[in-house]
Amino acid sequence: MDNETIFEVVERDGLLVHQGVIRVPYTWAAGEVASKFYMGLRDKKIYGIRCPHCDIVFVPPKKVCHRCFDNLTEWVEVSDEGTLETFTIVYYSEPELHPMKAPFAYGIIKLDGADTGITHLIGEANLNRLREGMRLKAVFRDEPQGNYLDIKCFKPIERANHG
Amino acid sequence: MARRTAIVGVGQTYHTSKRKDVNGQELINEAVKRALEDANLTLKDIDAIIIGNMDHFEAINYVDCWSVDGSGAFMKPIMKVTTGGSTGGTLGACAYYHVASGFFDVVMAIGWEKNSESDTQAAISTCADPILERDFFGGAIGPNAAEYAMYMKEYGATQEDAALVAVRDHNNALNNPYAHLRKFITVEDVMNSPMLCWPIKLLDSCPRSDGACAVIYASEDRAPKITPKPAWVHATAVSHDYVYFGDFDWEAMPTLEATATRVYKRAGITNPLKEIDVMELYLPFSTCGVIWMEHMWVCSRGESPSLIRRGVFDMEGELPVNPSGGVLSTNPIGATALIRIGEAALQVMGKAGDRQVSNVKTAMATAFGSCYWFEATILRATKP
Amino acid sequence: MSAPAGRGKELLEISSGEAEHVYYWHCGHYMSQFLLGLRDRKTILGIKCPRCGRVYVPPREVCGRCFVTMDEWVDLGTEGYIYAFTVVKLPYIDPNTGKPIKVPRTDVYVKLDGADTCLMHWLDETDEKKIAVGARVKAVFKKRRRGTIHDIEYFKQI
Amino acid sequence: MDRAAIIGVGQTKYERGKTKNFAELVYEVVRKALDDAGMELDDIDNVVTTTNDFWDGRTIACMAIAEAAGSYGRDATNVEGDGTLSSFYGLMRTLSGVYNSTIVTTHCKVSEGSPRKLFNQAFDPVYERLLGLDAISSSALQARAYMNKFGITEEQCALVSVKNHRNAKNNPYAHLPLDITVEDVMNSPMLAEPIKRLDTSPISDGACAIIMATEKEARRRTKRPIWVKGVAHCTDAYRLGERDLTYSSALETAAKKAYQMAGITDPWRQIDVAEVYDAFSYMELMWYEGLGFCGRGEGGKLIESGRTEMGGELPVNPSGGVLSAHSVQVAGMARIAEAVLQLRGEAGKRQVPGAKVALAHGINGICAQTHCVWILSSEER
Repeated sequence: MDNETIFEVVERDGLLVHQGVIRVPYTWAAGEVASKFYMGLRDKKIYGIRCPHCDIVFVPPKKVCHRCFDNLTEWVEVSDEGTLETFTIVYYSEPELHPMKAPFAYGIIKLDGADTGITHLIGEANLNRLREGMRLKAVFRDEPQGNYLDIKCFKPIERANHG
Repeated sequence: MARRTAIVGVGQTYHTSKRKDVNGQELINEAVKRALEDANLTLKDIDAIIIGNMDHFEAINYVDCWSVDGSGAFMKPIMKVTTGGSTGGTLGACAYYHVASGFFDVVMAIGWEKNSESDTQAAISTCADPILERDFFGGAIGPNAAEYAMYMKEYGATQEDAALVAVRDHNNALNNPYAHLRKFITVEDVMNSPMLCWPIKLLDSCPRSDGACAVIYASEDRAPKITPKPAWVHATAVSHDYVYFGDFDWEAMPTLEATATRVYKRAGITNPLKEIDVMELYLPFSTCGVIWMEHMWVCSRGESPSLIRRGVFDMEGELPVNPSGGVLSTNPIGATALIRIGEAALQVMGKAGDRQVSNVKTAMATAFGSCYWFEATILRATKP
Repeated sequence: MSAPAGRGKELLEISSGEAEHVYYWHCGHYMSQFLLGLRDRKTILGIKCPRCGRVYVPPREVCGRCFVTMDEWVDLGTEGYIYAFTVVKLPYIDPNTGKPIKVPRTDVYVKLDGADTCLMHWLDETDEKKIAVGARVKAVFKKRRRGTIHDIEYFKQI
Repeated sequence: MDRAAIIGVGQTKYERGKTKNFAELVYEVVRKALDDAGMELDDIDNVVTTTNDFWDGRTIACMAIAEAAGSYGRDATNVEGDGTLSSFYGLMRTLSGVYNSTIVTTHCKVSEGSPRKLFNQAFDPVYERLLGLDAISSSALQARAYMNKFGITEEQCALVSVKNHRNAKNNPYAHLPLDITVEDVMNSPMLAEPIKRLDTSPISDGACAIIMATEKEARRRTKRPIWVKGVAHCTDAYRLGERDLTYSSALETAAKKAYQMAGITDPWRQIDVAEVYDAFSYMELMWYEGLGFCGRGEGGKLIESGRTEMGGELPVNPSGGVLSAHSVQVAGMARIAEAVLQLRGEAGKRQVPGAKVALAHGINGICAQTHCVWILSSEER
């Protein structure tokens, strides 16, 4: 019976601190809508869903419009390019959370054809040159796994004739 | 001055073991839409929303905020309540106080769980104190099993008495299209099902389900305009105890007795067996359906088995219990107790379909959480 | 435009992988004393309410019934009786490890002599027929103790 | 709305690494609130606790504090969310006609878990969670969106941090009283552009409790009830890409409703002191705008004007605010407790002279998706 589950016991001023852990694994159902979105990414296509009532194209797609509460069924392919609305460059390190090594950037990108922003990583970029309004393009993961990181990141679009 | 409050709409999902076709928000949305449809309301009519579940089943922090796409809380007030298995009772009470206080006129309570998304027992065992009890908590079945073992010894009850409760609830579920387990069973089936913890067997215990339930509460002014026969809330009550699992006295069930006593007093009930027409009880094990009737003052100590054998709590009996099939047939944990309230309301409103008990004037719903947290609600067809 | 082409109605699931959350739980002023009692004195400490006389184990600061601070420590020794037990046969995921627990395992509620509440622990017997509610039990301590509840290795029937 | 009053408050000192466990912290503040109200637990007929299964590291976290909160034998319930929300539920129960007096507790030991990882659990597991966003990085997206749109400068945000840490020196409960300059903030390590270390709030442990009572009960118990004049909460869209990150409509909606209940048409004239949930320095500027203290995009100019400093016309966060003590889930209720002390004239060195009407504000979720606004007054009418 060596099921000792407390890693470390620290005694300080006659009081104890136990270092413990919770490791419960989860499997979340993506549902039909998100599944379709991820299947699109396999083909390097980004799908949104349109609310005809509110005339909003949601990317990523969702089943119900939060504004009018109608079920959404009108799938729309949007561009893999878009405009950077806001971003941040992260300097601290949180290896268990961060898919990239600091410094790296997060951004909210409005893809051409979409009305909502997609929150994602910005990569393959000179971080010092990130600006609101700049154009970005999706970089797809080579071997899709059916999750949000099947878009690896968004990268700046190099203007054809700059410099 | 308290405002009178009634339930005016109920919606739930078709509960099942695993819903792969919807994520959590979408599951919630199904129940919400059905409740709105039931009350013939639109989302615009809802002034505030309350949602609840148990975090460690799905690992979503700030569920109230996350839920917006499903719950409809965009630019509305929403808050989250949670008390474990009793969450649904806590939700119903919270919706009631939202209206009774005068702050809101029409309020929706939503309970949900996707138990398929984690290992239910792993998640549940994190409710035990991490330093002293977590490693020794393999579930609530042990105390319940010991409780029934002692009860059998003291009052001459049998395992078959508990099996009768299981048979009643499971077979009632055949009349409920929303129930998760809908299969005809016999006492022999229960007795022959695998022993989990003597004397509790597999068919004596509840399943784990994916599901959601939404219940709409409305003020005195609004309720009669929404539905001709609202289910009026006459009383709610809660009692709970203990910090550690080892604290509770489950032979005396003081929290259930306190809850029952309080809710009867608030609703003016002196003889529950005679005055209540139907009960939707949160019975996690069939054995609870034997013993707890006594702690709820439905009959005196040791008398429950004979009432069960006589069919007093069957559909055609004097006090039908769990026409819906109860927790033994459906258990999306954060929704389970709200389903009890919703089902009790449907009975009062006369909208329970094939599971309708005739002429229900007073209904009672209970909730049970793993910290022996009991909640109870009394609904009536007449105004308080 | 209709649904994205190809691959039919595949339904995906997202996995958390081996996610974990580390906590540094402070045992506080009462539980620490209890754990030090196990570690240093191989004894189980309870605490008594000055008003109602109820003896709580594990010890804590406040008696919920009387809402008074408790400070009378009681040495409960190491023996008591089985109040309830469960032989866990289905291997659920241990939330501490993310791996299935070893079964069978007997979880036991021990009513220690002189206590009004139960202490939870394991029993070294997993054959249900050999365990009785009401049976006398005794705590078996580990040799190497560090101030956790596992300083008691298990309880055994006397 | 019928009248209810706050008649007792209790707070711990906020600090990192408190040695008391959850129950011991809650017992401390419940005892303090009861003593403050001159009551015993027997005088209380129902209890609302506030817990979070992630921060507390256990599910059904309310179990751990049941005895300490006084729940035994009483009608009890439990909210998961900011303390302003659980307090609102406590107020509803108080006004429901079922109870006379309600105690509401909240506690959090942020130092015991991994705050960034626990906050990441607020993101949708089906979509964005894998990005690894947390409170700092998501708020940085909001901060930049807001600052870029209106030309708010990092120095203007830094002024909030300077003001609030300085105010905290007058608050014995505060975790981080500091004498700092705008330069100090600007020179502090960059965490997630534009948020620097001194733009963020500390990791604090603590607890808070308040006692509410019906008008009748309040008059019977105390000569100095603090009346609740208005409360409202409101929630925005979930996904960041679906919100206007530069302006909080949810706060505007909540504030307007609370103001309407309280009969407030001109906050500058009618509110004497405000305690707002400034988890990051930029937030206080955005909340000025949502609360109608200034127009859209004018938060930067308002902090520069000094009108929200101690001695200004409407001091904001005399306590030092959340930047000086951030015990998640407690921080909103602490705002209410501080407002009560101000209105009683018991706020010590942080007292705003003659304060009669106070605003308290709480937030919940990612980038303050939910806001809750309270208006309190020492005057009956």
